[in-house]
Amino acid sequence: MVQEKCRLLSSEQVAPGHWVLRLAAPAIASFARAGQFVHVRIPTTYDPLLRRPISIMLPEARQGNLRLLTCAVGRGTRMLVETPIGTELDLLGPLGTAFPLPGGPELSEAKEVLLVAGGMGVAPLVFLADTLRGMDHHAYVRGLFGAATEDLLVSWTEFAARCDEFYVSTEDGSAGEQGRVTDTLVAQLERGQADVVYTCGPIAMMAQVAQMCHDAGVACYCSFEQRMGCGVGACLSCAVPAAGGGYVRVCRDGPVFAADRLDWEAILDDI
Amino acid sequence: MVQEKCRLLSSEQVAPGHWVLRLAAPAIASFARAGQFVHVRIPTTYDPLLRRPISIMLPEARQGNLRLLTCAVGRGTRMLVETPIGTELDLLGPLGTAFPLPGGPELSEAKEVLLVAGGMGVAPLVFLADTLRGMDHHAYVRGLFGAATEDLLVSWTEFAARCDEFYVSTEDGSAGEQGRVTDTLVAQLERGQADVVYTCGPIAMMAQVAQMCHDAGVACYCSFEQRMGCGVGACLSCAVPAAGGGYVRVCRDGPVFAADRLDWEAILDDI
Amino acid sequence: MTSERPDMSVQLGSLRLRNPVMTASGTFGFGVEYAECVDLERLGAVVIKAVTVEPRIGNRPPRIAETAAGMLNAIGLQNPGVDAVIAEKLPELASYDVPIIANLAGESVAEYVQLAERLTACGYVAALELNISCPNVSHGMMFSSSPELTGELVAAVRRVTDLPLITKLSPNVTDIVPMAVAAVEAGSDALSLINTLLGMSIDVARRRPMVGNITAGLSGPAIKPVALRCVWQVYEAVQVPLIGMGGIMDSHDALQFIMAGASAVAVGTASFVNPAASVEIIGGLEQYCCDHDLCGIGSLVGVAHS
Amino acid sequence: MTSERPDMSVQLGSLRLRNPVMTASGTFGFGVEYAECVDLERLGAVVIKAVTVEPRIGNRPPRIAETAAGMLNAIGLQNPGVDAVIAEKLPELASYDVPIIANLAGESVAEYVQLAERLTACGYVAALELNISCPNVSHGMMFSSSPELTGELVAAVRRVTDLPLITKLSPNVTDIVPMAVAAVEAGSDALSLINTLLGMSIDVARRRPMVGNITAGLSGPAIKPVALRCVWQVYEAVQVPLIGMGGIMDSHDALQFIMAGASAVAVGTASFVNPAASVEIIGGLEQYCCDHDLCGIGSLVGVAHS
Ligand SMILES: Cc1cc2nc3c(=O)[nH]c(=O)nc-3n(C[C@H](O)[C@H](O)[C@H](O)COP(=O)(O)OP(=O)(O)OC[C@H]3O[C@@H](n4cnc5c(N)ncnc54)[C@H](O)[C@@H]3O)c2cc1C
Ligand SMILES: Cc1cc2nc3c(=O)[nH]c(=O)nc-3n(C[C@H](O)[C@H](O)[C@H](O)COP(=O)(O)OP(=O)(O)OC[C@H]3O[C@@H](n4cnc5c(N)ncnc54)[C@H](O)[C@@H]3O)c2cc1C
Ligand SMILES: Cc1cc2nc3c(=O)[nH]c(=O)nc-3n(C[C@H](O)[C@H](O)[C@H](O)COP(=O)(O)O)c2cc1C
Ligand SMILES: Cc1cc2nc3c(=O)[nH]c(=O)nc-3n(C[C@H](O)[C@H](O)[C@H](O)COP(=O)(O)O)c2cc1C
Ligand code: FES
Ligand code: FES
Repeated sequence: MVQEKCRLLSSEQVAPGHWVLRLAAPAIASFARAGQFVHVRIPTTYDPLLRRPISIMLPEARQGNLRLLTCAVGRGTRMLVETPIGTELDLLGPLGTAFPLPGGPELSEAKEVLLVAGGMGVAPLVFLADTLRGMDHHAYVRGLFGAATEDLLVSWTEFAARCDEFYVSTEDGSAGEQGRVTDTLVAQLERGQADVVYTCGPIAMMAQVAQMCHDAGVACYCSFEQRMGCGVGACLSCAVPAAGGGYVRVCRDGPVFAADRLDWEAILDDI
Repeated sequence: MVQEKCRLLSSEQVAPGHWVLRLAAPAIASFARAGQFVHVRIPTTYDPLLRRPISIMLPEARQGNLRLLTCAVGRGTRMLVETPIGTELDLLGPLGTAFPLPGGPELSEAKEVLLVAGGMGVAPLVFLADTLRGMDHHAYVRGLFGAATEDLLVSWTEFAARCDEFYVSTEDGSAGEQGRVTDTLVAQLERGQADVVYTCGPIAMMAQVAQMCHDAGVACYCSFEQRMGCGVGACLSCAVPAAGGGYVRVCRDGPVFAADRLDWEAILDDI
Repeated sequence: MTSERPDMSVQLGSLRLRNPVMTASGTFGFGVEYAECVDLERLGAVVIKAVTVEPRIGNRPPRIAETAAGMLNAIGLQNPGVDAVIAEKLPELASYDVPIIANLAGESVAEYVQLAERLTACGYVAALELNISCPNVSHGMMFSSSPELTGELVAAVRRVTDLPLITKLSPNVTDIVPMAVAAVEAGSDALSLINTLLGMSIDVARRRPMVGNITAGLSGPAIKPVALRCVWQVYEAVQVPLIGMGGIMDSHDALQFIMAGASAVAVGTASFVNPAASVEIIGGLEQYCCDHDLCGIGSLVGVAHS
Repeated sequence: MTSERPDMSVQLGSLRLRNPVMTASGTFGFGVEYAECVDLERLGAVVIKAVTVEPRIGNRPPRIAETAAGMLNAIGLQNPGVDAVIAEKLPELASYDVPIIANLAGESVAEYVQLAERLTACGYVAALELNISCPNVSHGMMFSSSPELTGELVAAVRRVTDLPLITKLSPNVTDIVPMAVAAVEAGSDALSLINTLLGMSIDVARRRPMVGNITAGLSGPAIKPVALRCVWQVYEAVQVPLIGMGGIMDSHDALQFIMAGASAVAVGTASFVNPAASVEIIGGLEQYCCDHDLCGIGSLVGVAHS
C-alpha cells in the first residue's frame, strides 16, 4: 500500500454516465492484483471530504498506468470524472484482498472458472480475466455479463476479449439473452463444469449468485462494496455482517470474500 | 441588483498573484457604476462556502462584459483565478454605493479631482477614471498610484490611460518616485487644486488619506473592504464603525463612503 | 400532467402558510433587502431579524468568519429597537403579500412580554418567534439552557398574545428534549430548531480570534447533521409542528428535515450563497411531490421514523 | 540555518512526547494498519481505538455517512476486548518506538477501573485516555454530562494507576467547563477536547436514517469551530495541558488549536483523507517555529488569549 500522486492521463466516456480514467500510477500498478481497489481523494476542497473507493479495472504494469471504470452516481464520482486531464490525483492503494487464483492454496484444483459480472461490477473481473489469461496454467474462463440494457454493458469488449467463452444478457433483451445474468448462470452451473465462480455486481445479484453456488456446491468469491472511511482497516466503518455473527471489514478483510464468509440474510436486511 | 450566470471569457495573469478576469455579464454590466462590486460564488462545493466581493474594474457595457482585477490571496480567490475558461460563474450585482460624481448633488462644484490608488485598490478607480472621462462636463483627473514595487503596479496602464495627469510611486523606488502614495498626495494637496479626492487601497493608507483631506478641507471618498455574508444589506456582517457611534454596512451603505462618515480611530483599532 | 398540484400548505398554530419554506431570522434582514432578486410573495413566510426593546448597535467587527462548509457570526442583535422596527421597517415589508414572523430577543421575561405586546398590537405580524438561543450576547442562551426558565418565559408571553407562538431552541445543550417539552407545555404552538452552534476561529497570522466577539454562532451545511438530530429527537417527544433549520441549501436538504419530522423549514446561510435558494427549494419540494404522486407535502413529515 | 531546531516536545503529566501530534482514538486503529504508509516513529503518540472489558461486535451497518466537510460515524466501540487487545494488538505496535495511549470505554466505574488496572499492568501503555464521551452507545455520554460522575470516575481510576491520565470530554453539553474542572480536580493530568458532536443524516431515497444506529458522531473540518471554542473555554478554567482535536487537517489548523490553548493535538478524520496528515503537521509546526524564530512550540500555547 502506498500513497501516490497520480497524473490523470485520459478520461473517456464509455457509456451514459460511465467513464474510463487512465492514471499514471507506477507504484500502485506494479503491486496491484485483481480484486484490489484504490482509495481516491477528490481534489481541492473538504466538501466532499472522504476518499472514494474504486476497483482497479486494469493495471498497465509495463507503462505504470491504471485504468479505472467510474460511474458518476453522486457528487464525488461526478467531480472525479470531470477532473481536468493532467490533474494530479492522490491515490491510496492497492488496497484490500485479491481474488484467490486457480492453482493457489484455496483453489489448487480449479480448471474451469466462471466470471459473473453485473453492470459496473465488470471492472475487477476484467482485471481477473486478464490475470487468468496470463497465468502459466491457464484455466478455462467463461465470462457472463448482465446489465439492464445494452448501453450499460460497459467495457464489455475488454471483458469479452479476455474470456474463452462469453455470454451476455440484458433485462430488456436489447443485447444477448433477455433476462438476468443469474438465469445464464443457472444453465452454466447445471452443466457442472465450473470449479469456481467469481462475481461482482449489485448486492442482490451477488446474494443470488452466492446462494446458487452454495446449492451447487461450487466455490464462490464475490467483490463487495460498503461506505468507507480509512480504506486500510483502521476505522471499522466498512463493516458487513459475517457468517456466524460479528462483522468483517470490506476494505481489509475484503473487498473479495468467499461467499460463505458473509451473512447474506443480514446483508439483505440492511439494504 | 440581479443574480446572473456569467460565462468566464478570459483570465489573464497581469502581475505576480494578480489576474484580470473577463466575464459575460450583460445585465450587471449595463447597470454598474464606478465603486460598485459584484459578489461572486466560488463554483462547485460548500467549501469554501461564501461568495467573494470583488470590485468592478471596468464594465464593457457595449459588449455586456465585466472586467475584474483579482488578487489570489486565499483559497477562494485562488479557486476563482484557476476557474477554467467557459465556466459559468454565479454573480450577484451590481452591489453597493458608487462614487458620487462631480456635477452631482454632493459635488456640484468639483472641477479637479484626485484619484489615489494603493495596489489592488486601483480597480474601482480605473472604472471611476473611465466614467469621469466619458462625462459631458469633463473634470480634470489626476491619478496617483502607489505600490510596494513596480511589479505590483497592477493594471497601471489602464489607469494611466484614463487620467489627464498620472503619478507613480513605489516604496522601493523600482518605478516612479520612491516613497508612499501619500507622500505624492501631500504635494498635490499643497497645490490646492483638488476639489475632491477618491481613494482605494489598504486601510492604513486610506486612513491617512482621509486625515490629510480632512486637514486640507478637501472632500474625500474611500472604497472600503470588510468580510461579507449576504452582500445586500440583510445580515449586518460587514459592519464598520461609523463616525458618531454605531456601525455602517460596507455592502449597502458602502463600499464607497464619505471619509468623514467613518470612525477611523476605531477602524484602525480593529486591524 | 393534468392532475392537481400537490398541497404545499402547512399549519403553524392558527397560521396557515402557503408552503413550508421561510427565511431564517437574521439572514434575510427585514425582507426588503432581497426584494430586488427574490420574489417575496413566493415564500411561506419571512422571519425578520431579531428585535429588542431598545436599539442595539451590535458587536464590534469583524463579525463573521468563514469555516469549512460553514460560517461564524456574532452580529450581536444589532437592530433599531422595536418602535423603529414597527414604524420604519414593517410597513414596507407588509406591502408584500407574505406573512411576517417577528423574532424577539429580550434580556428578561418582562422585556419579552413587552416586545410581544407591541408586536401583537402593531398589526403587521402573523406570528412571534421567541429567540431564546442567541449565542452572541451575554445571557443570550440563559433561557434556552433551562426547562424551567423556558417554560416560565413562554407562559408569560402566551398570556399577552393570541398570535401563533414559536419558540426557537438552542443546540448548545446537553439534551434539547426537556426544553422542547417545557416550551410546548407552556403554550408554544410550534418550535424552531435550531439556532447556531457556539464556535470560534483563530486568526493564525494575527494570533487572536477571527471574530471581534471571540466566540460566535456556527451556521451552514456544517451543522446540518446536528440540526437533523435535534429535529429527530424533538419530533419523538412533542406533538406541535417543528420548523427545521441549520444548513439547508437545497430541496434535498429540506426533504431530509421534513422526513426527520419538520413540518416547515427555514433557509438561513443559504440565502447568502444563493439568494434564490428559498424559492428554488419551494419548487424542488413541489416537484418531489409530483414525482412521487403525493397529494401534499404533509404526508412526508416524519416518515423516516417508521 | 545553522541554529538549533526548535524544541517540539511536550509534557503530559509524567509523559514527555517528542512532538505534540498524536492520532485520535478510533481513527488510526491499533496503529499498525497505517504502518505501511505512515512512519509511526515520527508521531508524538499513537492513541488506539477504544478498549472495553468484553469484546464488542459494534453497531449494525451502515456505520458512516459523509456530510458537508464532515462525516458521521457510529462504529459502536467494536473491539476484541481488553485481554485480546493486550495479547494480540499491543505487542506489534509496541515494537515501534512510539508511546501508546490506550482509550478506555466502560459502562460503569468498576469497568473503567478494571480496564485501567489491566492496561497499566500490561506494560505496553504510556498513558490512559478515559473515553467518557462516546455518542454511539447507550450511556456512552452518561459520565461526560455530569461533573459529579466525571469526578467520581476519574478519582476511582486515579487510585489504581500511576500512568498519566487523560480525560476525553464531550462537546454535547450545555457547558463543558464544569466537566473539565471536575476531571482535573479528581486527578486528571490532561484533557482531550473534543469527541464527536451528536448528529444524523437522512437517506431521502430510502426515507430512513443514513446510519444504522440512527444517530452518529460528527467529526472532521465541520466541527473545528466548536472544538476550538471548547479548547478556548477550558484553557481559561484549568491549568493542565489540553489535547485539542476536531477537524484538524493541516498544520494551520493545529496552530489554531495551539494558539487557543492546546499543548498537543490529535489528528482524526484527516488520516482518512490524507494518511500523511499527522506527519505533515509535525513538519509544518516545526517549520512555523523556524520561520518565526521560536525556540519551542510551547511558547505558542494559548497566545490568542492575550
Ligand atoms: C471496493 C469497492 C470498489 C468499487 N469499485 C468501483 C468502481 O470500479 N467503479 C465505480 O464507479 N464505483 C466503484 N465503487 C463504488 C464507488 O465507491 C461509489 O460509487 C462512490 O463512492 C460514490 O461516491 P459519490 O460521491 O459519487 O456518491 P455519494 O452517494 O454522494 O457518496 C456519499 C458517500 O457514500 C459513499 N458511497 C456511496 N456509494 C457507495 C458504494 N457503492 N460503495 C462504497 N461507498 C459508497 C461515498 O464514498 C461517500 O462517502 C466501489 C466501491 C467499493 C467499496
Ligand atoms: C467591496 C469590496 C471590493 C473588493 N474588491 C476586490 C477586487 O477588486 N479584487 C480583489 O482581488 N479583491 C477585492 N476585494 C477583496 C476580496 O473580497 C478578498 O480578497 C477575498 O474575499 C478573499 O477571499 P479568499 O478566499 O481568497 O481569502 P480568505 O482569507 O481565505 O477568505 C476567508 C473569508 O474572509 C473574507 N475576506 C478575506 N479578505 C477579505 C477582504 N479583504 N475583504 C472582504 N472579505 C475578505 C472572504 O470573503 C472569506 O469569506 C474586495 C473586497 C470588498 C469588500
Ligand atoms: C448572520 C446571522 C444572523 C442571525 N441572526 C439571528 C437572529 O437575529 N435571531 C435568531 O433567532 N437567529 C439568528 N440567526 C440564526 C439563524 O436564524 C439560523 O437559526 C441558523 O443560522 C441556522 O440556519 P442556517 O444554517 O440555515 O443558517 C442568525 C444567523 C446568521 C448566519
Ligand atoms: C470512525 C471514528 C471512530 C472513533 N472512535 C473513537 C473511539 O473509539 N474513542 C474515542 O474516544 N473517540 C473516537 N472517535 C473520536 C475521535 O477520536 C475524535 O475525537 C473526533 O473524531 C474529532 O476529531 P476529528 O475531527 O479530527 O476526527 C472516533 C472518530 C471517528 C471518526
Ligand atoms: S474503511 Fe476503515 S476499516 Fe474499512
Ligand atoms: S454583508 Fe450582509 S449586511 Fe453587508
